[in-house]
Amino acid sequence: MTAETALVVAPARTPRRPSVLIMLAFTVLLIVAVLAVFGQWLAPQDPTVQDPLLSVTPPGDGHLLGTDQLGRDVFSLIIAAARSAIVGPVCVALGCVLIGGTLGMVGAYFGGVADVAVNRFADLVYALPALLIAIVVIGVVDGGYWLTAAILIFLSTPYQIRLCRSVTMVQVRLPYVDAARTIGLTSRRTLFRHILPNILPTVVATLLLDFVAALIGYSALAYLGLGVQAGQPDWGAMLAEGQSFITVNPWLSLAPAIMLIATASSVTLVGDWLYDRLSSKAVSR
Amino acid sequence: MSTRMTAGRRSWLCGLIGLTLLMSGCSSGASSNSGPGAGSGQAAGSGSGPAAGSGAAGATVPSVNIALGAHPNSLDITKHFDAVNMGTMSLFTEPLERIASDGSTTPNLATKVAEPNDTTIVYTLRDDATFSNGDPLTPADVVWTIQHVTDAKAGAQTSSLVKSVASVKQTGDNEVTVTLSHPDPTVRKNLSLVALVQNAKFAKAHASDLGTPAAVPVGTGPYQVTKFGTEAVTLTRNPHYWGDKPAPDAVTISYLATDNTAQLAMRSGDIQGALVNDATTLAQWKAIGGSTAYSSQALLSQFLSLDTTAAPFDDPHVRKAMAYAIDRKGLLQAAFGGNASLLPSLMPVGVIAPVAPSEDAANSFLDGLPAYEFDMDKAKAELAESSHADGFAVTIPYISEQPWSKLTVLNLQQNLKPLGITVTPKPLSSQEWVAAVFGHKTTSVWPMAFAAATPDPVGLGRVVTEAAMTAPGGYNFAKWAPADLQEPAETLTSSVDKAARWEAAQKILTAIATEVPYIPLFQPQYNLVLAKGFTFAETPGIMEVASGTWMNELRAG
Amino acid sequence: MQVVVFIAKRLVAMVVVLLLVSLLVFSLLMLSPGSILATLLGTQPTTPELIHSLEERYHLNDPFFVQYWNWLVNALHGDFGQSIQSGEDVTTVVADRLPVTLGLAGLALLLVLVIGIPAGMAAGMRRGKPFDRLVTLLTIVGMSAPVFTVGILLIYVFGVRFEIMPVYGAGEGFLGRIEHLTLPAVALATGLTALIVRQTRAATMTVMDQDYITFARARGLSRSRILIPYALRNTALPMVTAAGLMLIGAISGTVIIETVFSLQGVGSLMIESVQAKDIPVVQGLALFIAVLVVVVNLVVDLLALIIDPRIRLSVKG
Amino acid sequence: MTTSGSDGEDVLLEVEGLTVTASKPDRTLVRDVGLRIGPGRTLGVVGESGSGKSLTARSLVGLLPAGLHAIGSASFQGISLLNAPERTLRRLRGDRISLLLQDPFTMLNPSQTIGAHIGESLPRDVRHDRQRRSREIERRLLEVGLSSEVAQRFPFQLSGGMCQRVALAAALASDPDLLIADEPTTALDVTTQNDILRLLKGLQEQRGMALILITHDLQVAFSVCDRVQVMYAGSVVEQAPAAELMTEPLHPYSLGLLRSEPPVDHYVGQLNSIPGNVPSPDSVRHVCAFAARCDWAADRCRSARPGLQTVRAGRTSACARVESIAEELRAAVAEIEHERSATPAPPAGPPILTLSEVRKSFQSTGLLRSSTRTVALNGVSFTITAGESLGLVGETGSGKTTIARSILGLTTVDSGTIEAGGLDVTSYRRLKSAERKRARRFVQVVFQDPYASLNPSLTVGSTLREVLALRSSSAADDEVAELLRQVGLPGSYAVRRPAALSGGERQRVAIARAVAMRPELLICDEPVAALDVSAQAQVLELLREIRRRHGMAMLFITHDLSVVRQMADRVVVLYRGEVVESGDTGQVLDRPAHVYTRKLILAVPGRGRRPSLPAIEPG
Repeated sequence: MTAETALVVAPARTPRRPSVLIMLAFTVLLIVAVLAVFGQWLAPQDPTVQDPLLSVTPPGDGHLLGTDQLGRDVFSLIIAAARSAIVGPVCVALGCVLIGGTLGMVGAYFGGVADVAVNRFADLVYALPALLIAIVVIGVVDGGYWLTAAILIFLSTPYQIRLCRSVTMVQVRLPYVDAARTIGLTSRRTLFRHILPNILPTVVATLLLDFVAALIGYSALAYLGLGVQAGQPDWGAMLAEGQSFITVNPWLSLAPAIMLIATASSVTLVGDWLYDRLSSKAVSR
Repeated sequence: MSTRMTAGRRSWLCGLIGLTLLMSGCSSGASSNSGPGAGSGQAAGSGSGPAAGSGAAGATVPSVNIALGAHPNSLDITKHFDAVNMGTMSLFTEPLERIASDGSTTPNLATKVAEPNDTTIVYTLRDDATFSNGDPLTPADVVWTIQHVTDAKAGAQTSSLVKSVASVKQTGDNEVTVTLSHPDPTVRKNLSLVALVQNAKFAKAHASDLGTPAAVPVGTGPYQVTKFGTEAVTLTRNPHYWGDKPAPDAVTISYLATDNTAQLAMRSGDIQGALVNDATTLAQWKAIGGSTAYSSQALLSQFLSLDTTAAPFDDPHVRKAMAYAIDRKGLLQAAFGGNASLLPSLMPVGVIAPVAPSEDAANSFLDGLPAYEFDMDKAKAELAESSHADGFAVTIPYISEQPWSKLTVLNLQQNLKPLGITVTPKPLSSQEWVAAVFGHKTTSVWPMAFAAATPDPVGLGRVVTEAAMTAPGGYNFAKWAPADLQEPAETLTSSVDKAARWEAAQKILTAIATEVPYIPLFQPQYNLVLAKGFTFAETPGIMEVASGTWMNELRAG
Repeated sequence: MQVVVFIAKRLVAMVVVLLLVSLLVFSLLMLSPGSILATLLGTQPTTPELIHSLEERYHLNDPFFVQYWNWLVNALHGDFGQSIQSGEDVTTVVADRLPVTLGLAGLALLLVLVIGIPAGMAAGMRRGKPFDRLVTLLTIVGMSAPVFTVGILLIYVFGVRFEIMPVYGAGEGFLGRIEHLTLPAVALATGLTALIVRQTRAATMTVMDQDYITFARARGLSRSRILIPYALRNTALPMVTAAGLMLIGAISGTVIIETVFSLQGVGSLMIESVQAKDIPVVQGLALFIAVLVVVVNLVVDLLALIIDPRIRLSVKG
Repeated sequence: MTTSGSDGEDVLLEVEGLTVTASKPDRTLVRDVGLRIGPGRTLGVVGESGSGKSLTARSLVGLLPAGLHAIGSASFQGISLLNAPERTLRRLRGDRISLLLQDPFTMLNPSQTIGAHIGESLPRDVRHDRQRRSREIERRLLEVGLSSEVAQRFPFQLSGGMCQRVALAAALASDPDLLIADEPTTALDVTTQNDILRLLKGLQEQRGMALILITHDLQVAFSVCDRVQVMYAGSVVEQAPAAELMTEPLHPYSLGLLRSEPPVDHYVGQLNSIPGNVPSPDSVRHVCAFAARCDWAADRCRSARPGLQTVRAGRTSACARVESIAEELRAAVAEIEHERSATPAPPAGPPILTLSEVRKSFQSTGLLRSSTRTVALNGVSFTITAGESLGLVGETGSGKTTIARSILGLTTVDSGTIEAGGLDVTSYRRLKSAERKRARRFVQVVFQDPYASLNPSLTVGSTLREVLALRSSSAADDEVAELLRQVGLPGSYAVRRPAALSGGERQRVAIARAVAMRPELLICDEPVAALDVSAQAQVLELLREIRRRHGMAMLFITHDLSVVRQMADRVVVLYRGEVVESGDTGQVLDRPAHVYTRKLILAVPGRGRRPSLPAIEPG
């Protein structure tokens, strides 16, 4: 679930050349990315066009995957929903990495009260079932898409802080950092010019894993009817709607399920591969 | 907060019965003419037709499992007052009188009910009724029960319905007298609905946990509760029951949140009957081999109210544009699978027919009202005439547990987009919805659903007269109270002259149709499905479902 | 004994966490829109008298901290109050729902342990072999697939397509319960198993790379000797820590799975109660979960003491 | 059972044509290695890092890291070892062949007691009898010089030396015929190293066990082994009896190794070293591996790969020109002995660094226990005068590095004062920013680990430019080139990243970085400890040269007395955070006053080039 556990346990061995599987994962990602950006122009039908009289029909004429309750084309909705699936999680991942990365680095480098405070906070969040908290908070404060992003950032940043803190800690103990300090570089320069480039590979890999975590979180909330505005095409929300109609048009729930699994698995696969590559590069000095 | 957790059946029924009672609450002071039965029963389905005959048939059924949408929080009606609970409670507790779907009452635990004056009701109790624990029914039990359901201080949810009750006394060996603080023609019906008589001794011994699994009320009904679990209530026969035995030896009420799971359960033979929550699934229910569906129109109105005091809906053209922009026929299919009717006016015909000369007259009046068929050109034209020709943005809430409201809002969102009107759908849980209704915190467009318990248009009066901002629990959501309608409204609520009331109703409905403070949408039906091998002797009406007497009509066959 | 001191310290920290959690939940619920009154009133029209009596009865007009204090004092006496919806004791409400959730969690945990650890160790020892690659791929898919998507696929395949497994309710009796909870447990276990396989695999790989394994092999120790006191014993610590974190994460998964399969468990109770603003129940549940979390952490620490002599002996001094 | 070799001698293990390759990417790591050892004999395998000595050892017990494969033939008492089924090997391991590894701390199972380690390796019948088992464990512990209470302890409760003894006891628990010890003393302090070597030698002799000792240190091999074979870039370059190799190497590389070791007993004016770096085995597939670094290399050395040839009985060499240069090699060895130079006079000047009564302790908090304090410095005082080189000597944990870090402001002492260049630098935090800048310029440092002291993500050029920019605002590229030239690297190295540099080259860059600041005091914290012998001498010589050129003072921190002899004017000996002795280098090393200093000196392997080990009283 979390970026950190995934990274910590990532096998750091045998640099792999991109296998068929990795290429496949990249292809899936490329498709999803293209759909997220150009989806509305690529969809065979306008996903917003309703035809309530054609409510929930199985795949058939003109509707590759059938229709939903308002008679919208499921195939086109799946395409249109790629944006909702990508944008929020990307923002969460970026936000997480930026905030968590900065706090983790600064905490590891300077230590002190702030570091302890940030760490205790991370301890607390570690001990909480994050999704449950998100459900309660978003439910209670009636959060929308962006508020959900903020809450997910808040809840997953501690993992990022921990991770960045630990990788920075490793670097801070290395003599090159001492060397930078002894020649009298400012802390900021030491941090950003010397330490940052060395932890960047890890950070980039965690970015992808954060994305997966956010994708899962977002879609779970959407499945529960939270965080995504009604009417906005979204895989999690479609799946929830489709569950009631699984005997009439199973694709209404199966298609988003498959898309979610494919997207998340592909990103994890690529993240894993990237981490392997980057870390093995770092090992072979 | 809107979640799937409670999506489903419970709130549909909750809205149904709750607002049914709501309407009867607002009919206080009005004469209650019983009209023709609301929604004559009609059976449909693939199974064999209903068996003839009434009363208990000889053949018993070992046990039936009936699926409802959600489990009751409490088996004490003062703590949880809604259809699910009523249906369950009525299997083991009984009222003094029973009301039929047409509003008429028949004696039950009371053999005779007298109203010597406007403020006194005298119940004569039957002497052969015995509680399931063997205690005989005494007037003290009835006194305690009525005090219990009228006890506002203890927070009884039922108390507001029977607030005119001033005192309850035993006035004879088998006689209980209820004294009212003021004349109230609805209180007798309401009492027969909520005063489900309990064993007072038991109830007093369990004052704090009455209604919980640890202390399920003891009643005189045909069954007694043997297990009140989180997923089901199990009932077996009350050996001391005084009346005709219903067919099933044992009844289990299972709570299955979604139609899907309930269908799968019926397919596998785990349940024998279900109250359908989502009408779109009716076709799937019927597809279950050997099942029979029983449908009946409910006295329920689903509509949108528009706040006529604030921009942009203070402009009638905008309101009409909205009315034209809803594809009601399509939505009927999408939200109900076609298993509902379009609402011709704010009230279903069954509610206004009692004051009309005839049902045909009522229908032809309704047919003559201005209709707002789905027509985007007209919508565009209306908007062009308004002061908001360029469009505007509006947030429209929907009740997440009620698909019709969500689908309507989504339909509006899509259809209004080309007109420059941006609609933001906002989910509400039914809890939030109810809280907003009673707290008068509704927004400019508000989805509404309410129903009449008694077939009488008395509620219309309050709809147009209540000063929305000041009356908690009122119904003037549109904040629309034209001066020229105040008199007809008064006539409707206080007159006994049927013709005058018909005229008043016509006036108000015509004004509503022309001014469009409310956009009528749908009139749903309720659907009961029985599995292969089970039928109803007679299709139960809404009141039979609510009062649990429908179990008497269940037959094997 | 320092172990006692350690546990005492942990218990104090636990109390602090519990106080924080309860205060947090309490304020969150107080701040949220909608009101307790609406729940208490049901769908009935109100009268000022009724409202007043309810406010009186539930102390709704007291200042926030007074309300919280009252709750806290009662809770300290073991009285978590009654559900606003049903009037039942909160403990009873929770206890009623617990068996389903525990059954689900237990079954899932069993699957995770029985499949996850052996698969992870086997993969870790066969690094780079086809078996390892297959396991790795499966774990990636398993940990990436949101729990409800797995649930829906299982429902479709087993409940709709082939109709061979029950996909609703919790079932009656022991066997019935197992039959009904199998699919939800599989759905819940998928992600967790993937994680534990990954953890075990990584831990095994790390340990197998250690000098002490090489040295043990160089001394000709038997395979089982190397597997248990060497490999398993030394992978246990990181795995116990990971398992603790996972158990906490699994609580969220339970909520979703109970929804997907319409199970009447603690998770769905949580959602219902939040919705109905049934504050005593939500508070009780939040505390229950917080206690669970703290206990899991405590157990993890105590297990660490047992597993790792370094920690254990430093306790003794 | 032993087999007889071709020369009639008994042979326990015979290896021929051993080649170790890696798949993915395809690389050869060990090429065509032969090896032979008789029962009860000792063989030293000596080589620098990357020579393939450890892989050779591992392949013999079938414990190569994943992805590596061995081909060739290895026969142990008639059993073929290479590619033998795991079952066969498992029966052999422990019982017949045992392996001892380098790091005593990682070799033992952290979650198992010492007793269990030894017990699990005992013969089956002993293992299953509780009484015999514990008696046997006690006996084995006693054999390696440990008391019986140790059996209940866990590895982390023991010192490195004790762990190595335990490991030795465990490795010998099944009484093997052959013990392969892979750098068994490298990770240990010099005094401990000496104890372990003596123990190892003693046990080998007592048991009549064969021993293959793998080490990078020729003197260690000489002190224990009958025969030594030298490996270079994956191949064997020379085999010889230890005594002969010491005085008469038959390969230029062996000579290079001998010459590269700085002597501990006298000062040498010019430190010898082997120029260049160790090549990868694959890059020298068709040439003499050493040709590129060899003074005697001829065309024939670069046209074909010379094989190992027998020069005379018991002597083989892989030098193609061995016949013609044998005399020169012998002469060069003799020269080492005579290469004594007078110790340069220490410069006299004002003190530029003064430490007085410096104390520092560290707090460590465990997961469960309350914190414990470890005293690192307990009232240390000394001074360095301008241009002087001060050697700071001590073993692990003596507080050497803490002193360096305190002077550099990387850590702050608890009490006492540090004065550097006229500034009180006891606490860098309290310095004004201009003062801090001055302090930074006054003192610079070269760290021990060449792999981590350079930022891997910056090129050599940008690392140096950064320093130059701090010193003066206009840093030019030619200044970078000049710096590189000063440390003996071509200017083209400016665009390289550290990953493309060898250890010695990185240390040169680190020196350039320090020198670029033109400090008055240069702290060298074990600058050569992590380098191969041949690179060590290069770097030491470079440091001497830098000091001569810039006249800077030096604080030379090391555990190695021979390095001190070559690099320091004065010596301060640290023991457990206290200065136990100080004085001129010659005086301290030749006439040590303190018992600890004496112990240090006696422990130096190959001290005075005496082949036998000195007897040292423990204490």
